[in-house]
Formats: sequence, structure tokens, C-alpha cells
Amino acid sequence: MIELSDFLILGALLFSLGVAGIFLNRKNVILLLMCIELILLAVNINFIGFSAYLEDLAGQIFVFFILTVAAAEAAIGLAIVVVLFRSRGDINVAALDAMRG
Amino acid sequence: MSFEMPQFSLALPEMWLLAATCGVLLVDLFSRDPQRTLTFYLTQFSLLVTAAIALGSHWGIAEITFSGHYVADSLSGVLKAAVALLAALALAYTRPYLRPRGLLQGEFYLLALFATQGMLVIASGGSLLSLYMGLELLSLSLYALVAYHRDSRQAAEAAMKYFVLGALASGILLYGMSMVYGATASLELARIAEVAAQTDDPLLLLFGMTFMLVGVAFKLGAAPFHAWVPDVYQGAPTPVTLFLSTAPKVAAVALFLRLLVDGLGPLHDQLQPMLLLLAVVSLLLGNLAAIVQTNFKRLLAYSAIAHAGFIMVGFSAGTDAGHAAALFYTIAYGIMAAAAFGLLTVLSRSGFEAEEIADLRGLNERHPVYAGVLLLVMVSMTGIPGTIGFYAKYLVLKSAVEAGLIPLAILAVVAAVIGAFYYLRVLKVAYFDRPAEGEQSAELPRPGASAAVRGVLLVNGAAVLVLGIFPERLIALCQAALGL
Amino acid sequence: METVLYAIVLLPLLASAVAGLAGPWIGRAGAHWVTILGVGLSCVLSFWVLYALAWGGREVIDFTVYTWATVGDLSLEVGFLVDRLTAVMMATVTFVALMVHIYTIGYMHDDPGYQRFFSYIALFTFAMLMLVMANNLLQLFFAWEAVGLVSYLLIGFWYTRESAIFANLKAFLVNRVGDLGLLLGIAVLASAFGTLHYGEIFTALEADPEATINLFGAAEWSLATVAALLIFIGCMGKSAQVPLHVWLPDSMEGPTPISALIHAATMVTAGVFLVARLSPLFELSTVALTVVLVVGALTAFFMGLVGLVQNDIKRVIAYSTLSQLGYMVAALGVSAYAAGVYHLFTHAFFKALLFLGAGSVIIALHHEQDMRRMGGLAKYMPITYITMLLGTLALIGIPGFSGFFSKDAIIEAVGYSAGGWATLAYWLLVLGVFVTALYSFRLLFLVFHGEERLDPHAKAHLHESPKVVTLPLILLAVPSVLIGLVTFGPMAVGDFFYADGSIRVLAEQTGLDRVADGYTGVLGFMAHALVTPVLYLVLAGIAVAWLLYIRRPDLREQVTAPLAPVQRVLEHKYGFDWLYIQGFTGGGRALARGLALVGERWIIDGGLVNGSARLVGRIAAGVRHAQTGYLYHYAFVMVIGALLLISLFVVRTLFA
Amino acid sequence: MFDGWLLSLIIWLPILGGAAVLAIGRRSEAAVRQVATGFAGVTFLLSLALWFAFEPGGGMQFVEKRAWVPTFDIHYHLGVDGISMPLVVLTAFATLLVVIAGRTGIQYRPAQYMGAFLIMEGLMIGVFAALDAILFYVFWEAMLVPMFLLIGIWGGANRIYATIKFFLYTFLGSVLMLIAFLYLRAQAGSFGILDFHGLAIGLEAQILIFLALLAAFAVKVPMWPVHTWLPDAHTEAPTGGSVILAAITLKMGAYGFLRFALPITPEASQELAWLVIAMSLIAIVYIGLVAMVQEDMKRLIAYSSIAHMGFATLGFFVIFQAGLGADAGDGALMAMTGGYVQLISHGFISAALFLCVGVLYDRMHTRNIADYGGVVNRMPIFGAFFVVFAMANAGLPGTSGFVGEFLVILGSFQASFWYALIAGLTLIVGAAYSLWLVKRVVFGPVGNDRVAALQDLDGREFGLLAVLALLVLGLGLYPQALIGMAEPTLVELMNDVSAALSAAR
Amino acid sequence: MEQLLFYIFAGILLFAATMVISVRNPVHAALFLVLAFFNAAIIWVLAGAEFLGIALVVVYVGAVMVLFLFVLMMLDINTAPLREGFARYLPVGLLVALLMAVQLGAVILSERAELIGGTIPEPAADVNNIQAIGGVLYTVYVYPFEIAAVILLLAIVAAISLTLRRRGGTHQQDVAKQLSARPEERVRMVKGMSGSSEARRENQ
Repeated sequence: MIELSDFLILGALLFSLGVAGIFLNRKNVILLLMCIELILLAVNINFIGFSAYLEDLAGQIFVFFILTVAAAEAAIGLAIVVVLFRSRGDINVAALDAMRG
Repeated sequence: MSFEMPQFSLALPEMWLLAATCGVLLVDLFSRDPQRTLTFYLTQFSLLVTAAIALGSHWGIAEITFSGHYVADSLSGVLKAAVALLAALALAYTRPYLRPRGLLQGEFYLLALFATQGMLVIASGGSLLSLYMGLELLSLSLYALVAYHRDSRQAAEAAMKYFVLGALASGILLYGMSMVYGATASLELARIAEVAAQTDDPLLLLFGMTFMLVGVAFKLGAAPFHAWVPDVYQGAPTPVTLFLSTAPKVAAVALFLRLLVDGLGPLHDQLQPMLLLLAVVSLLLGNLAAIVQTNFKRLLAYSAIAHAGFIMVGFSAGTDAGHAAALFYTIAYGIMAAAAFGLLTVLSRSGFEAEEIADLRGLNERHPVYAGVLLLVMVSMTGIPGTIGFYAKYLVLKSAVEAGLIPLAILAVVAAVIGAFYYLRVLKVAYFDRPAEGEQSAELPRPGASAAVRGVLLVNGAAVLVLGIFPERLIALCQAALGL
Repeated sequence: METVLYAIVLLPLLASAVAGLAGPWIGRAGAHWVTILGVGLSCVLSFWVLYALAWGGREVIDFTVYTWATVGDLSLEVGFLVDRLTAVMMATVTFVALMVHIYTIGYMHDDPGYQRFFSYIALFTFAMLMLVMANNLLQLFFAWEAVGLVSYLLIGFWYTRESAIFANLKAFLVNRVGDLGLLLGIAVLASAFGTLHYGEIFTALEADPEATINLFGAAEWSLATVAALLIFIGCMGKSAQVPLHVWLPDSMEGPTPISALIHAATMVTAGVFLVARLSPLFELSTVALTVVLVVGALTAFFMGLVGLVQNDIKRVIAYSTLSQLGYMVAALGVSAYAAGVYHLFTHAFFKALLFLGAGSVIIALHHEQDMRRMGGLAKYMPITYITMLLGTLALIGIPGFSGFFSKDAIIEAVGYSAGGWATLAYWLLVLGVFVTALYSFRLLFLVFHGEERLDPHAKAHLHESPKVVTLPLILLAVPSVLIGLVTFGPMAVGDFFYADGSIRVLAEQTGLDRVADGYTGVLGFMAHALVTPVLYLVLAGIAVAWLLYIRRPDLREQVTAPLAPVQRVLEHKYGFDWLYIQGFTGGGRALARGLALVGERWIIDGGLVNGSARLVGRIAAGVRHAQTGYLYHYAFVMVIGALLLISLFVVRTLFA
Repeated sequence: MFDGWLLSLIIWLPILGGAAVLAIGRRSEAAVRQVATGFAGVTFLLSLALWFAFEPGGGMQFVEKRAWVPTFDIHYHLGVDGISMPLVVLTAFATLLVVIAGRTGIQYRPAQYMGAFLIMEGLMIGVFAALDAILFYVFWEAMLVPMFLLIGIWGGANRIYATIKFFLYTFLGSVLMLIAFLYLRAQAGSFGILDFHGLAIGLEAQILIFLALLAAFAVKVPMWPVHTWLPDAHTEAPTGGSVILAAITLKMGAYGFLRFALPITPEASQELAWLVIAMSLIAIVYIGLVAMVQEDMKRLIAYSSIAHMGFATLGFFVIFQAGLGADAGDGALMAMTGGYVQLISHGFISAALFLCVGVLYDRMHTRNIADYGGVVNRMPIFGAFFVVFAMANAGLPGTSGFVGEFLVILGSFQASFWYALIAGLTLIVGAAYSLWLVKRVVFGPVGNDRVAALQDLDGREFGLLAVLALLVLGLGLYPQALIGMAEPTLVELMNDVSAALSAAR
Repeated sequence: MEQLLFYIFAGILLFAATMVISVRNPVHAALFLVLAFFNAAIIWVLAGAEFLGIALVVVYVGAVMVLFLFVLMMLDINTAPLREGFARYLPVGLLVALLMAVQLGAVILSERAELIGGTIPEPAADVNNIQAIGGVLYTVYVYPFEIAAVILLLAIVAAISLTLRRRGGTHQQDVAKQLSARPEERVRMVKGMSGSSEARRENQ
């Protein structure tokens, strides 16, 4: 039997890894998007864990919508990356400092 | 799980707007008018009708339908009307700016309509799920809008920052939602509120609430989740900034009201210290950082953070009055911000972006009427009576004082005094600095706007004053929306 | 009668207003005619009033003109109290003023500020009348300051002269010091009795002479002493008593007519008048009287000494005035109010005369005031010489002249008074007589006799002054010589002032009473002088002056050489000016500059105000610096923020 | 017969006039000036109606009360009593002066200049007439904006620093007041100022409220040590701005003490009277000294204003020690009345002095004392006026400047000899700086060629100064005209305060 | 058994996630992410969420991750400098992650959360996950579902409007122009039975 806390701990660890990833990836925007995917995955794992534990379908439905939205988000995010690349020639996050202060 | 047929009629505003959006989409597809006149007016029309429908159909009722995902009450009516009207106001300024920059395309209005749709959804959000969906609809539209000026490096950079941080924020928000779901076994806010009110030790709920607060605070631009605000306000094309600073603010307040009041209201006592923290940090940080800005849009961005702090003060009170105050504040801010950014759109022309504070130099000399509008807006943002900004601050402070948060109120007003400094600096440039030597007033940039847009600006400015003198209706509306 | 009083007061005011405001339209002649007419009428009416009160059997008049303000139960009013004291003052003031008006026609003949000058002196007459006719302290204070104002304006009449505008500022400020005392004295009385009306105050004082007041801590002070001392400070300012005398010599910067009118005959005697007027109050306080006596005696002697070393003709007379004021004040200090006032009365005539005579000399020499460039003028200006001689004789107190009676009465009264302070004062006054004679004749000899040390150019045009100048001299000389013979009996030693309660004395037997007891008549009094040292000191003074300035001028060197340190002290006027200008004023300004720099600019404005602005600016710059523009920093901030909130939650909820 | 509309008319007519003038804008300067003068004149005449129809001691009069924001019980509630009515008239008068005075001096954008003054007039009258705390606050704060612009646009070289300092200083002071109002509203259940009076509030709360109010009013008065905005603001402001600042704005702070601090927080006022008294006395002496060494005429007069306002606050707060409520305690009443008279009198005198400086500035474009000297040689009439006003400033009896100082000294004497003595030092210090100024500017030989080229007053300037001189002398010679209006109300106020104190005891 | 499987897959999942954030090459990172998704899908299936597990693989791995890879390769980013400073930020990143994990863990494992000991029940054999989801998706969740549709529409509009370029010199569609084409512009009626070659050419 899988314990609920195992699911949640897994989610927490993934979440933390995602957060850490944002810190570590100072250069590539797409890697940042991947880290966010990790965070979403952590959330999804939480939802599924709870859903199974509570025997309630709502959590799974939520995950379904998260996946949908994440796909749309990825589309728009990547579109922005493309725009960025076109206007600047690279997608180096560290170079994104035209505005500051 | 029993299923009841939803009352579709309650969702009339959303349905109308969706239909209208599709209509605009189609019409725009067929339109070859470089002015996009039809698209523009259809957009405005659909927004105005949305506002009317929203108030008409939601006022005075309190219904939950769509299996708990949709709430229709006075609050949602007021929120939707406010959102739609502010969006219409914001969009009214856009055409003269977009056209000469080759940005005047139907997509702009479509994206704005989608964003508005998202805000409507938030306003009526009855469950975590619908709130999330609405939020994403709004956010995704805004990301796209910020990046809308594709040839602008700044816009792309701003969009990228906004997007990444926004996605991170929704991730955190979702994590919180998952916890709340785990604690209550339900996505419905009404049910969550029941559980929250009954449970003795709502540890998990509180935990989730903390995460959700981050998401909401991000949307509102409250410190320390504010980092995107300055860059996005500055980098986005002015009409987008204009749009961004009006209706979505109301949506953020709506999100708070639905999520943390309707849903987790019973836990306010635990929420309050965090809100206090956010309020204090926002007030100080926003006002302080704004002092040293030279870019007017960026200055307004920091000022927006400070205003978010004030809104947070209203939330901190935790009473209905406080929430009404926050709502009123936000609407008032929307009106002021629309005028401020609207002024910038009017003052810019092709090849000349009026966004540095120095660009306003000698405005009174050149265009006394615009200077007057600027004066009103700045004074209002400062919170001087006679303008709507005063009542906004007044309501917030009043609710804080009545809730016993007198030190917070004092801090807020002191921060407002600091804030007064940079507003005054803008006025100083506009009124006291003469245009630089050699610049004949005839050669100075003429406002690029049409008479209609100028008229909108004037009305907008006048509204700041008139609503400041006769705020009764609007206040009463906000209060009634919160059931006061 | 009331109408007459109104007329007396308002005629000069009206005249002043016409001359001042309509000056350009009525011309010079118009200005002097209207003011002379106004003051003249006022003078005639004043004499009528004096007659009515003194011999006509009129009762004391006391009525309210209008209510200035009512605050609670305290009614502040403007009103007239006319008794014999007032009447004498009114007559003196208007008479001298009239003389001065006439004289001015000649003296100011070529001055561009002719109308303005007439306006001022008429205004002064009005103010002085208001002062002496007041029936309450408030009005007195009004007039007190008003005469000060006119004095200020007149000292600075020649406003382009730096020395004049320095002198008028100095005069005003020094007077203000006195006024502060007076005002506080008024406050004492007002707060104790809830009224400022003389009569009511006196009644209240009579009812409760032991009243006390609390100044610091629990110590109770006699109310009368406190009030009297404070009011006396006011007198010291106006009547130029040591140490508030420094303004009077400098006030000679004003045109000579006003030196005669204001700074000799009338205004400076206001302090004496006030003490006399408040005799019931001063009577209650031995302490205050003693202070009055000592201050007066010190002034009388030491200021006279300074007169010895002055070379400016007007300054000599000014120091003489100081000295004579000292005599008056000393008289007050031994309750010899009548003698003091009487000396005031006689002094007004002969001192005005002396000043006007000096003025006559000055215009004859084209505004030369230095006695070292005069001499031998007697033959050129006989009238001036003779009148001034008469005035001088009156001043030094040659028996028979008016000054003799008044001054001897004072000296006698002080001499009869008991107590160590009185003895000291007596000797100071007696020695003062010698000094008076010495400087007076020194002046006379230097100016009118001996070698002609004149500027040749001035000498060519030298002639007697016109009639408008000499006429007042003659008219003033008459009372200077004669008035003592006529009035001494009733006024100084009689009950002229006591009969109608103008002056009240508590003591059973004052020094003056002893004088009165021994008084057998004018001749008797003169004869009595032969057995006192005073007369011989006067003669000695004259003799010394004659010796040093006529007979053996070369002796002067020998006499002054060993006395050089004394002379230096005298020439520096005991260092009062230095103390005030360098010490108080300089110190005050240094303090003020320090406050303006340290308190204002550094601490409050620089430190607190701009400092906090700077602080905010610094923090703002720091905050701005934190917004680096890097996306990962933003995310970092966000995550830290979230972590902060979570930690807040964890700490509060989980570990609480 | 004027109830219910006259006050509103007096408030809104000038605001309307301001809008009208702004609307005329740059089209016709002559029209701007005429219209502005017309509105200001009519307003002043209406305010005179107020004066003559007023019944002394008749409580609040000309009352108007309408719901404004009923949701929060905020009313449009106006009324005047003996305290506020003379201030209303003074405001109308001062604005009329300024508008007339500005007819030639101001060349840059006269429409905005006049408009700002007219609007400010309405707002300032509103401050004095408001009987609802929020309404009061609205007028109080809104007034900052036109003044901010006035100093900033038409001011001198350092105007920006000055105007921002002015705004922030006063704004900081008054926001705390708003919080106090909110608290009071929670206690009283209404925003009516009169409802605040005599509320039973604990001492500690009272002290906090008092401090908040003090922050607002002390800055406005201004009292030492929060006064440093005033010299800067005055120095840089255009003549009209200085006149209004000195004549009216400062009065608002003092008025606040009378209308709010004393009646609402009597116990705290008593408890903290020492503080206010100390601040006032320091202001009188310290500021007087500082005034003495100023090199700039307007700065000097500004400092002198602070010192003079010290008398008003001293008078208001010395009452607790001067026998308030005692039967024989006229000392308190004297001090209070004196303080009040000082307000009006200072309004005249400082206005006059600033106008005088303005006259000089218009001709020489310098305010530096050292640049002048011997002005009277070329401008004898001006010199005469200047001396009159300087004397009034020095508190010479017979001028209005004396009345207030005299009564305050008399009253505070009953509290303590030392208060009276220290306050009395102004007799010396005040005379010193006033007359020294006169000496350096007016008297003496012609200082330089520019002075030699001066022209004496023109008819308009003469008229303005003559009217002020008449008022200064009139009030000095017959203060009862004013005292009679105000005193009954002040007595009432003091009775209320002492009743509240004894109730608390 | 299930628990063991869970731990294994969870371990791989965490490993893959760690690699995502630490490998040098972004393409490798993307592939590790795919691995992570696969493991997650398995875990979900273990918890009874078969539909979502499959959807994750199909939608995410099949579409989204491919899109990622596509963009990565299209933009052809020089990978060398992209990892600069990695070591410098490692401690901070780890610290934050550690703090976050510890606090999350503390709450989850706290007794008061009442989560410990809760086990996930065996899915009932007769319940078809897909069917259950299908049952509610269009009824109870019809409202979010519609919104999801709008979001997708938005994504299309946004992506197109952001990336579609109308560059000079290239063929491009002007939809409005196409739609507003009228027959008389495009078709010229030519008299005569047999169309000439000219007419045909114009029709193109």
C-alpha cells in the first residue's frame, strides 16, 4: 500500500527541485520553463495522491485541466521565447537586463 | 456525485462575451480597415454590454450553479461590471498609439477580450478549479499582450520575465490548492469554507492558504512578489500597461475575495499577519523605490506596488468593510491609472515614446489641459481629498482603524507621505520646469490622439475629480457588493 | 469740561494729521500755522484747565472715553483723569510744545521734511497729552509707547544719517527693555485687581496693602514691591535712569527742537510723572522707594560727571538732562513726589531753553555742534547768550531762579530723610550740584566767551538768530527765572498736589514735610540756602569753570593729566555703550547667528528634515539597486518571499 | 435669513470663479484679471454680510447640513461661530487683496495664478466653515494643491525645494489627523465635529489623539521645531502666495487647536499644555532671535510670523494654568482672547509686510536686505507704510499687533510670571528685528543706483497698503469690534473645556 | 509490492528531476524531463489514475515535450556558456531547496496534519477511471471544460499573433484579403467557348 505521505513527500521534493532549478539555471529560458514543468508535476502528484486517498475524482479532474492549461501555457511560453530570440538573437536569461532599478 | 443541470442564464455575461469575442474574431478577419474601426467599436460595445448584463443579471441574487463552479451574486456583478468598464476605458486609449506603430490589429482586441473573459471567470469563481482556469485565461492573454510588440526588445524581455514568474506563481498557487483540496476533499469554495469553519486544527488548510496567498499577491503585484511589475509596466507597450494596470487589478482583488475570503475567510486570523507583512513591505518598497525612478511608467509601476500595499491594508482588516474598501480602492486606482497611462498614449507619437518623466517637462506650458489631468491624477494618487484617491485611502484606513490596526494605518499614511514626494516630482516637471531652451513650443510633440481619445482622457480626468467629490454611489455599490 | 479736554487732546492730533497727510497741499506755511494753531489752542485750554482745577474749585475729572476692549470682567478703556498733577503736566507740555513749534519755524527753515516735522511734533504733543491725561494704565502704556514711537521717528528724522538711524533704533530698543518691565508691572496689577483704572487700583491697594504674589516656588513676594519695581523699570527706560540711560545722549542726533521738547522737557519726564501718579503704589513699598532713590542719585551724579568731558554742545545738555532726571527720581525715592514733579516742571522750562539756545547757536554756525570750534559768541548773539545764561543759572540753582527752588527742595528733602541709602544719595546729590555748575559754565564759557575758534567761513555769516527762534527763548526764559518765585510755595511745599489726591503719601513725616515745616516763604528759603553747602558748591563750580576756561586755560592740562584714567572712563561713559552694543547686542546677534546656523540649518533643517529626506533617498537607492533586472533574481526574490511566508506560517503555527 | 446657503455661496463662488478664470485661460488677460477681481470682490462682500448678520454668542450660525456620503455619515455640514466667522471674512479679504495685488506683478500665466487663488479661497473658507471632520479634512488637504502650484510655478529660484518641502511637511502632519478622525468617528458614531466635542475618551487615547492633532496643527501654525518649511515656502512664494500663507494658512493650524484639540481632548490638552507652552515660548524667543540675523526680507518676516503665532498657541494653552474655570479667572480668557486676536491681527500685519516686500521685489527683483538701503529717499509714501507695519509687527500699542500680545502676556502672567517674562521678551526682540529691517531697508542714504531709480507706490499699491494700514490701526484702537464677535464663543469653549475637566476629575 | 514499485519509480523520478536541473545540455535536460514524466505516469497509474497517466505520456511527452525539443533545436543555442555560474549559485539553490523541502516535509509529516498513516486504497476493480472521468467532465465540470476550450483558443490566437511574421518578399496569406475576394475580381468571363491561355493564366 502506498502511503499518502509518500506521495506528498515526493511532491514536496519535486517542488523543491523545481524551485532549485530556477536558481541554478541562469542562462536558458527553456530550462526555466522545464523547471516550472517540474513544479507543475509536483502539484499534479499531490492532487493525484489526495484524489486517490480521498477517493474523490475532483483531484484527477483538476490534474486534467492543469495538463490542458500547461500545454497552452507551453505554447504561449515558447512563442514568447521565439519572439525573444528573434528580437535579441539569443535566449540568455542573464542578458535580459535592459530594464532594472 | 449527483448532477444538477446548470442555470446557464446566470452565466450570461460570460456567454455573451464569448460570443462577442468570436464575433469580433470573425469580423476582424473580414475587415481590411487599417483603422480597425469596426473591430474597435464592436469590442467596446461588447464590453459595455457585458457590464450591463453583469450588473443586471447578478445584482441582488446569490446563486451557485455549474455544480459549484460558478457563483452569481452582487459581488460578482459589481466585479464584472467594473472589470468590463475598466477594460473598455483602457482600450479606448489604444488606437492612436497602436496605429502608427503598426500594431493596430484585431488580435490586440481579441487578446484583451480573452483576458476580460478570464477576469469574468475569476469574478464568478466558485471553486478552486474555475478560479484557476480563469486566472490562467487572464494570465496567458496578458503574457501575449505584453509580448505583443514583437519588434520591441523591451517588450519581449518583459514578457519573458512576466511569463516565467507568472508560471512560477501559478505553480505555487496550485501547490496551495492541492493542499487545500487534500484538507477539505472538495474544490468548491462553499464547502471549503464550511470545513474551514468547523475544523479545530486547520494546519493543512493554512498551509495551502499560505501558498495560495503567494499566487494572489503575485497577481496583485504586492511585494515581495512584485519583481515583475516594474519591468512589465515599463517594457510593455503603453496601451498594454494601461490595460494591465486597470481591470486585472480588479480581477486580482476578485481572486483574493473568492479564494481567501469566500473560501478561507474563517481563517482570517491566521492570514492576517501575512497580509500585514505584505502590506508593510509593499507600502515601503513601492514608495521608496518609486522615488528614484526616471521613467514615468516605471514610476507608476512602483506606485502600483505601493497601492497594492494599500489594498492589502484593506484586506488585513479582514472585515467586509475592509474588503469593500479594497475593492473601491482598486477600482479607483484603475480609473487613475487609466488616466495616467492614457495621458502617456496621448502624448506619444510615432517615433516618440512619452515615457520618461523628463518628457513631461513644461507640459503646462504646452498643453495646460493635459497638465490639469496629470495634476488631478497625481494628486489623486497622493490621496489628497477632492479626488477619488482620497476616498480610496480613506476607506482603507477607516477599515484598518476600525479593525484596531492603528499602527498599520499610521505606517500607511507615512508611506503615503513618502509617496507624495514622487508624485510631486512629476508635477514639478510638468508644471515648474520650463521646456528646455531652444525647444519652441510649436516644435514640441503635438499630441497624437484623435479628438475622441482626448475627450476620453478629459472625461477620465474629470471622473477622478467628480468621483472624489461625489463618491457615494460607487462606495455604496462596493459596500453592497460585499453585503454591507 | 469734557469737551475742552477732548479739544485739548484732539487739536494737536488733528493738526498733525493735516500737516502730515495734506503736507504737499497746504505747503510749509500751512503746516506750521495749522500745528501752531492746534497746539496753541490746546495750550490755552490747558492753562484754563489748570486754572480751573487749581483756583477755580473744579473737582478732579475722571471719565471714560470709550471701551477699548472687554475681556471677561476686565474692561480695558480709554479715559481721562484730570487732576492738578495732570493739569500741571498738560500746561507744561503744551507750553513747551508751543514754544518749540514756533522755534521750529526758524530752526527747520530749510529742511525738506518741514511738514513732516511739524506733523511729528504735533503728534508728539497729542501722545504726551494722552499719557498725562490717562486714567488707566493701559492708556498710559499706549501713550507711553506712542511718545516712544514719535521719539524714534524724530531721532531718525534725518534718516540718511547713519548715526541718526542707529540712535533711533537704540533709543527704541532700550526703551523697550523698560517697557517690558512696565508691561509686566501692569500685568501684576491687572491680574491682582482685575482692573487697570488708577482709582480702582488704589482703592484695592488700600484695602489690601499686604497682598502678595507668587513668583517662584512657594516664596511670596509683596505685590506692591513687585509691581512698583517692574513699573519703575519702565520709568528707568523712559526717564533714562542708569543703566537704561544710554539712549538719551545718542538721541541728540535728532533735530534740536525735539531734543528740547522730547528729550529734555517732556517725554523723558514721563517716568517721573508715572511714579508720582502711582504714588499710592510706591508708598506701599519701602524697597521700591529705596531702589528709586539710589538709582536716581546715581544717575544724578555720575551722568553729570560724563557731561564734563563732552565736547558736543547738545551732548553736554543731554547729560545734564540725565543728571537732572536723576534728581527728580531721587526725590520720588524719598516720597518727595511734589518736589520731584516740581523739578520736572521748572526743568522743562530751563532745559528747553538751554536746548533751544544751543540750537540757536548751532544754526548760527551752520550745524556746527562741537564746542571746540566755538567761542566768543556772546557778542554776536546777545539774545541767545543772555537767555542761555539765565537758563544756566536756573539749572545750576542760583537762588531766586526756578531751578534753585526745585533742586534745593529735593536736596533738602533727601537730606532730611533717614537711612543709610538716603545719606549716600544726599551726598551724591550735593556733589552733583558742583558738577552741574562746572559743566554748565564750561559750556557757557566755551561757547560764548574766550577765544573765537570759529571756522572763518562760518564766522563771516554769523549773526543773531531770527525772531521766531529768539522769541521762544525769551518766552521760556521768563518762567525759567520767575516761576519758582511764584509757584514754589504752593506747589512744592504746599498741598497743591495733595489736596485733590493727585499724590498720596503714607508716611507721617517725609523729608519734604520737614522742608515744608521749615518753609517760611520764598525769601526765607533763599536765605536758608546761604547756610547749606549747596550754594557754595555751585559757586565753586562756577569758579573752577571760570578758572579753567577763561582765566587759566593752560591749567586744564595740569588738572586733567593726573585724572586721565578718570577722564577715559568718563569719555567711555563708564563702558555702558560698549556693554550694550558689544555685549548684549553683539552677544545676542552672535547667539542668534549660532541658532540660525546650528539650530535651524544644521539640526532641524539639515538633520531632521533634509536628513530624513536623505535617509529615504538612500534607502530608495538601495531598494532600486535590488531590482537588478535579472530574471533569476526576480524569481529568487519571489521564492524567498514565499519561503518567508511559509516560514512565518510554520513558525507561528507549527512551533507555536 | 442667510441660513442654509450663504456659506455655501461664499465657498463655491470663488471656486466657480477659479474655474471660469481657468476657462478663459490665455485668451484675454484683461478679462482674466477683471473676472478674478469680480469674483473675489463679490465673495468679500458676501463675507461682510456674514459679519454683519452674525450674532455674537449665538452658537453655530448659517448652518447648512446635507447628506454627502451617507454611507459613512459624512455630511456637507457648514456653520460658523465666533471663532471661525472672522477668519472667513479675513480669508475673503486677503484673497481680494492678493487678486488685486496680482493684477500687475504676475505676467506668467495670470489665469492659472488667479484661478489658483480663487480656488484656494473657497477651500480655505471651507476649512473654517466645515463642521464635519471629513469635510474639514477635504478642504484642509485640498488647499495644499493650489498652494503647491503657486509656489512652484510663480516662486523664486529655490521654489521647487521649498514647495515640495511645504507640501510634504504639511501633508505628513495632517494625515495623522485623519487617523485621529477615524478613531473619533468610531467613538462618536458620527463625523460631526460638534459631536466629537465632549466625548468621554480615556486619557491615554486622548493623548494619542491630541498628539495626532498636534502633528497636523503644529506643522501648519507652524510651531517650533516643525517650522522650517515656512521660511523656505515664504521666501520662494510669489507675493500673493506669501500673503495667503501668512494671513490664512497659518491660521488654519491655530484654528484647529480651538476647534479640535481643546474641545475634543481637554484632558490631554491640559496634560500636555506644558509641551505646547514650551514650544510656543521657544518659538517666541528662539525664532525671534533667528529672525534677527536673516539676510532675506521675506525670510525675516517668515520667522517673525512663526514667533507671532507662538503667541496664539501660548494663549490657547496657557489657559489651563491661568485659572481656567475659576470664578476670578479672567486670565484664561484674556490669554485665549489675546491668542485669537493675534491670529487676525497677524493676518493683517504679515499680509501687509509681504505686500510691502512684494512692492520692492517687483521693482528690484531681489529680496536681499543688503541690496536695499535708503528706500525712503525715493519712496517716501512706501517708507511710511513700511514703518507703520513694522511697528505693528513690533507690537506697538495702537496697532493691532499690540492687542493680542498684550492680552496674552496679561493672561499668561496669571499662569506664571516667567511665561509672561519670556513672552514679553518679544517686545525687545520683535522690535529689534522689525526695526533693524526698517533701518537697513528704508532708512539711510540711498544704497545704490538701483535704489536711486525706484518709483514710489502707484495708486493700486497705495490703496492696498492704505486699507491694510487702516485695518491695523482700527483693530489696534478698537479691538472690541473683533473681541465682541469672538469672545462669547471663546467663553463657551472654555466653559466646555473646564466642564469636561471637572467631569473627568 | 506497490510500495516498492512506488519507491523505485519515485527514485528514478527524483533522479531524473535532479538531472533536469543539473545537466549541461538543454536537450539532455529535456530528455530527462521526459523520463521524469514517464515515471510520474507510472506512479499515477499505481495510484489508480490510469487516464491521467496515459494522458501525461501522450499529451505531455508526445506533444509538449516535443515542442520543447523542437524550439530548443530550432533556436540552436550554444550550450557552452549556459551553465556558467552554476557552481556559484549551487549553494544558494541547494539551501533554498533544502529549506523549502524541510519546511514542506515538516508540515506534511506533522502529526497535526493527520496525513501520516493514511494509505491510498486499492482502486475498486469495477471502477473504470476513464469512464468515471468522462462521466463528470461534461456534467459537473462542464464550466471549467468550456474555459479550457477558450484557453486553447486563446493559445492558438496568441501563438499565431506572436510568431506569425509578415515579412516582405515572402509569400504570405492575407486572410481578410482572401475572404473578401469577390468573383468579379478573380474571374473574368471571356466570351467564346474555348478559354484562351491568357485567361487561364490570369485565373491562377
